[in-house]
Amino acid sequence: MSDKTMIEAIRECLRQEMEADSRVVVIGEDVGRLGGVFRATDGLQAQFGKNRVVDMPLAEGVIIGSGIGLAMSGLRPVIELQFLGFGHQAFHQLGQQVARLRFRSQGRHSLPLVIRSPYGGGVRTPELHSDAFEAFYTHTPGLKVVAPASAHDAKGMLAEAIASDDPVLFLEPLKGYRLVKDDVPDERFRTPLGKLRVMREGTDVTLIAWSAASVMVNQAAEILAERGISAEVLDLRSLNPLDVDGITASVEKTGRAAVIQEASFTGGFASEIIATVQEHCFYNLQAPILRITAPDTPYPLGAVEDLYVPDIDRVVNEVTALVQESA
Amino acid sequence: MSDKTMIEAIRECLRQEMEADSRVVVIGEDVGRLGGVFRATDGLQAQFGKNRVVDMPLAEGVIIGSGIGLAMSGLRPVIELQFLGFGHQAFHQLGQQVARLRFRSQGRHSLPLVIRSPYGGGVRTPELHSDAFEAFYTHTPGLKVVAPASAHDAKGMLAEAIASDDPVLFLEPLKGYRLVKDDVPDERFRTPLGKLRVMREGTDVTLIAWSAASVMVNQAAEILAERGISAEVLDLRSLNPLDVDGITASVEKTGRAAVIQEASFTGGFASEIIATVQEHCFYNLQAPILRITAPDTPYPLGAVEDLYVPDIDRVVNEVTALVQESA
Amino acid sequence: MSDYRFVPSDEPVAPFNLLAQDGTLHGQPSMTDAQVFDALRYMVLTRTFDEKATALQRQGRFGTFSSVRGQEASVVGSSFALDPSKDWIAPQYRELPALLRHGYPLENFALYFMGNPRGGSIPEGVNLLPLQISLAAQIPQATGVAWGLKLQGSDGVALTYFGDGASSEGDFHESLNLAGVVKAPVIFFLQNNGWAISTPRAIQTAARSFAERALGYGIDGVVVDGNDLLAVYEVTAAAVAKARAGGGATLIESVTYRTGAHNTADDPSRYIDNDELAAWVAKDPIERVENYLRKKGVWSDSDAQQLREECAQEVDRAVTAARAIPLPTSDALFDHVYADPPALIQQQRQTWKKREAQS
Amino acid sequence: MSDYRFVPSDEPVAPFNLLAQDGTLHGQPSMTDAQVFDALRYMVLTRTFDEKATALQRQGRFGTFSSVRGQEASVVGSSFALDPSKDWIAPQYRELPALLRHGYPLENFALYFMGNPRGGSIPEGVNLLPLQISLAAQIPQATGVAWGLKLQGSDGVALTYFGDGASSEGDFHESLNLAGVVKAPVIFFLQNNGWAISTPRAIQTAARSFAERALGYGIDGVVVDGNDLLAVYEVTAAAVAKARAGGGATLIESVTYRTGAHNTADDPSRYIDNDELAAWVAKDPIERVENYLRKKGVWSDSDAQQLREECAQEVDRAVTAARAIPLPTSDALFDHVYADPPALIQQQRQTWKKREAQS
Ligand SMILES: Cc1ncc(C[n+]2csc(CCOP(=O)(O)OP(=O)(O)O)c2C)c(N)n1
Ligand SMILES: Cc1ncc(C[n+]2csc(CCOP(=O)(O)OP(=O)(O)O)c2C)c(N)n1
Ligand SMILES: [Mg+2]
Ligand SMILES: [Mg+2]
Repeated sequence: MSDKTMIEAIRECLRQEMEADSRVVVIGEDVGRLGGVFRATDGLQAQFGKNRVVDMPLAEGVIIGSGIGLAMSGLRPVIELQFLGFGHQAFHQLGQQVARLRFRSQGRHSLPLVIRSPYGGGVRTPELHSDAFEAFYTHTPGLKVVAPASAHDAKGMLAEAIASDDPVLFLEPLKGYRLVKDDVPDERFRTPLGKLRVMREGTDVTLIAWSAASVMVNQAAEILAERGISAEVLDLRSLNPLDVDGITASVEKTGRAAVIQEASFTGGFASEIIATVQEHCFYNLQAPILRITAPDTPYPLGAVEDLYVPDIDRVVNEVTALVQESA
Repeated sequence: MSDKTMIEAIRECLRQEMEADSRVVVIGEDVGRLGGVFRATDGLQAQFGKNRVVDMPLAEGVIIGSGIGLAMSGLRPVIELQFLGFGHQAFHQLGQQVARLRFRSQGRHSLPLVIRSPYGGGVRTPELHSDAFEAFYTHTPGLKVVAPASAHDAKGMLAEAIASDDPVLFLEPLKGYRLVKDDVPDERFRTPLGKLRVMREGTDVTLIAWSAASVMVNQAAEILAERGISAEVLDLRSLNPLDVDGITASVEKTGRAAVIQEASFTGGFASEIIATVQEHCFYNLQAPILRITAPDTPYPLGAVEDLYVPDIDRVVNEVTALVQESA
Repeated sequence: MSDYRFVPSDEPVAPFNLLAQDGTLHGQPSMTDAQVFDALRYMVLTRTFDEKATALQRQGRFGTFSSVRGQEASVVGSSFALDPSKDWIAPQYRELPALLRHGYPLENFALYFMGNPRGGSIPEGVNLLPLQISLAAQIPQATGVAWGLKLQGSDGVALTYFGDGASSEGDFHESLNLAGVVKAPVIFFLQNNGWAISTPRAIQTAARSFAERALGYGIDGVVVDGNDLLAVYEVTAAAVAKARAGGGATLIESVTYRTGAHNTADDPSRYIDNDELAAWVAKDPIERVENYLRKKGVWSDSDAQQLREECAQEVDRAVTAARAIPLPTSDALFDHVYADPPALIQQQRQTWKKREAQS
Repeated sequence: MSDYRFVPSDEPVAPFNLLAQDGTLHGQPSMTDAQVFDALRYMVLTRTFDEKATALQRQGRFGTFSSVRGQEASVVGSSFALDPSKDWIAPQYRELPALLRHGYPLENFALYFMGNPRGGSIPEGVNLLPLQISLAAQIPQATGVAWGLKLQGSDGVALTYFGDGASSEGDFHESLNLAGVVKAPVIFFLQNNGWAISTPRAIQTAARSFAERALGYGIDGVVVDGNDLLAVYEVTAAAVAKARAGGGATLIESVTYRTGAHNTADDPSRYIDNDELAAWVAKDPIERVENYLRKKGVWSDSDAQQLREECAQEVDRAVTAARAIPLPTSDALFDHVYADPPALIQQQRQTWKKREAQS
């Protein structure tokens, strides 16, 4: 065990999994010599060579599409998408091919494929680099979607994703790459997909988030506690499979829920969580489920992004109002 | 006024709008000589020539992308996407360019662009032709999304979309092209976006749907009425802008709601409606909002699609259970 | 290979050809007579299937599908250059005989177009990608398969089929470019059959030939007479040999013609030029092979007759077998979506089962 | 045009050049001295801006941005071939001088990279698309603009800039192909600056030249020395004239080099070859133009000095003006998203305003 930043945990996982299984290959834009624009693959090409860590031509469609082919041929590719926004360029490969190959071939072709991608805002990246686009992928049957918030989970869940015979979209909070730091085993381990993580126990309200928002919400819960509101914080970590039981158990206990997402309001994954919670916990709910999100506008340039992405203040204020109004 | 099928109403609208405004041009795959695979543009090339009705090379990205350019140059393009599933190939143009051009240019470039596309299942089309993918586009700020269920609305709302300076994704229920037939004015008219249509009034439960599902749900309501359940049927028609007030008013009256969509369960537009209804009508609801959808699997081949897409029986049975259990 | 390689020139390229329509030979083919007999069998078999399935479709007893009519030499000649035990095929949707030769059962093909998901099932060991409906999407995948085989030390190659229409998609470009960079052993087999539904070749591109595009990716390009079984085989076999030897990718443009409708739902009379069609019908690829064999004195009317009878029987058997398979249940919606299905999907499966049992 | 057109050949193509580094002329340029002075001003102005903004960025007073350093001749030479009153530019993100010449204020550019959405504002009448971050996405749009101008009877053209990296995206292919089919008056100006972040040209494609790809779309292709202002202008002006006259599209490959970092967040020492870099620094495009003017006897040290002082002042003015603009409020999130905003978005605007007022 030792304290590691999220990016260190990811890099260590990649190195160890590549050491353990020679079928694991890494492909993407600038992943080789440069080690990735966030250095997630730093040192891997030097260690494993140019055939296992491959700088690709700049074309997301064929990066994903050839990754499918590599997997069919017997390898276990881990693809780095430089930013999740550029998944749009590969959307046909992701949504119709990656997610459906097993079904379309009736089980002939497994797809042990991981697509890692930094995502989310808060670090003043250029246009189209910061949007939290997870909802496109959680509405894509056949594709698993994971979005850890801690370095520990990043390592354990990435290892699990690499071991999986289903394709996994692995979302990394780029804001957390260097800011998030926690205790992570030095040796290989796996964290199963489909179980949420209770970041903090509480009795008045359940706060549900994932990825960078979990970290922020947990800080908000601290302040809420000072105000006398006991919030339970759930870090979903895995969006598909989703831990419906874990969510239900918490909301049944607290009777109130708020879902916090970075994405724009309409049609985000928060809507899905709300639809699920109202279905399972209808008779326990003391108030409407609260939705804290960005507005229905495109992710803006850096100088105003703090007005766009939900922050601690908003969570504290809106959750306080929720609890007080339904007390 | 005369009875027209949906495809006739669409064709008539296109012809009349092209006659009225020489800036309106139609581009797409097979829209010219063939008149479109569903004949929506039949006769238009003969009438308006090859410069206004253009058969395009087979590439959805540049069909949408060049449409953006045509609009910037001063035209008002109406694009036919042969099937909505092939919007995936153009997803980067749709999600990042079409939807954001006005914002990114801070108002310099309007985008009077309509993208028409048949969508939805039930007619035994090949793989990847039938999925109801509206939720990708309702989660795309800047893009309006319309999904009429009647021939009347198809004509009126398409005219409105063509007149709009915002880009509009215009979804046409391919199942309804020839099956749906209703009274449509022969002259030009416009139906504003953002108001739902009450297909049937009722008091026990509100059934919410759009596109082909509205027609099916309305038939189910007939049967429910025979069983003594009075269902109000809302055809949303316009998904963005969404008529939140219209939905709220109905659910406040009935106290129960079911949302019916063709798309797979997790993260569909139904989830958004449920999140919205529980927010606005929490204290009126007598039961959890019901979600009737396809399962979380890819749209299957034709021989089993009837098991996949929600049908009248399912709606009748599940809504009956909802009403009886919460009576 | 160098004989056929697209060499930059200001002259349009004439397709490589070995066999005239009347069966006269212009060069030295490497296909043996045994191979030609075998190939002819696949050509006639699928022509028979196309006719039968089209008839059934008209009676509502079969789904919409796209026949290979007119393109049999193109598809069969190319697939015969592959070794099914180690080479891969990534098809579009119009290449039935190639699938059959590679090991995909005719029965599955019929089942697939009867709308049964089980029809998509590819037997273990058959190195085939699913039929591709989303045009061009298989091209990057084929490139990846080929590259992966090379990375793992196999000398297998991948061949992908796609149409003149599909070649306009971005996936085409991205794939050929990657193949050039990583020297993937992949054959890009472009069937220029004149049409993409109603869109003629001239609207698809202003290029003189599709094969010229190879230059822009640093790979080889060839144009071949797609109605000439021997020429198609020759060119493809050379591309395969080059790829196996580490020489990288080839773009083959097979110039042929779709003499049927786009699919059974299409009405080509709305757009097709009858003279052009007639000219191509006169270049029928099956007739050409039979003319060749007759000229050689190894083919008679009764051989032809017998072959057709055998094919009719085989088609009947497959269609009958497919039709005998019971309609799938709701399990077919859930099977094979995930290797390890999420709990929610497992619950949905149970719900669907229960509902099915009740109705 | 025919002098520069890419003629298929087995020889690699040498970039078209007019000016040696020492200022010696190899041919007959059509740029007048007045134009060259004006062009030089844009080159020095943006070099000055790049240096100033990079310094500010290091102090945390400016955002991440990509400088045009080393590519000034390529960008300025090409943009000078356009008539801003009727021609359009669809930029990538590294073409500041072209934007300025076309009428986009330097202040807006500074504002944009300070993260203010207002910086994206394009003045009415300026025929410019927004900066493009999603690589290659502007190429289809430029094709559409050009085609639309033609359909409406204008003789305006569109020119789009993009990098060697961006050229690998499918959008490149689809656009050039469409341009060939509809004969759109568009100039595809590919800046081959050797790199896409850390990815060298050799990994981007195995093609000998990017310009060769033009053949596969039935359009013209040219390779030009991108560090030669006169040659770039010459070739682009010829392409523009051809397009105006109805001759369709041209792909211009401008061979140049990014002598700075990819952007202010990048550390090229991790991947760049120092000798290669030094060789290109020695081909500095600004020096080359000044050498030319000196040789002609129309440029002195004091002219050079004065130009730099004027540019420094202009940059200071623009940056000061941009910095003086107050931070935007939450309205900046909502303005210009829709021409006719849905009720829900209008409500959100009010909510955001109220929240802002309270904090
Ligand atoms: C991405 C995509 N766009 C559109 C379609 C609809 N479509 C099906 S077949 C076809 C024409 C294909 O032409 P081509 O690639 O030449 O193949 P051919 O049918 O001639 O064999 C079209 C447009 C599709 N299946 N996929
Ligand atoms: C579609 C897309 N993929 C990836 C990126 C990330 N990215 C930004 S710049 C860049 C390199 C671009 O290289 P090139 O097109 O040659 O332009 P240059 O920076 O050299 O001017 C990359 C990969 C992006 N912005 N857009
Ligand atoms: Mg074709
Ligand atoms: Mg570059």
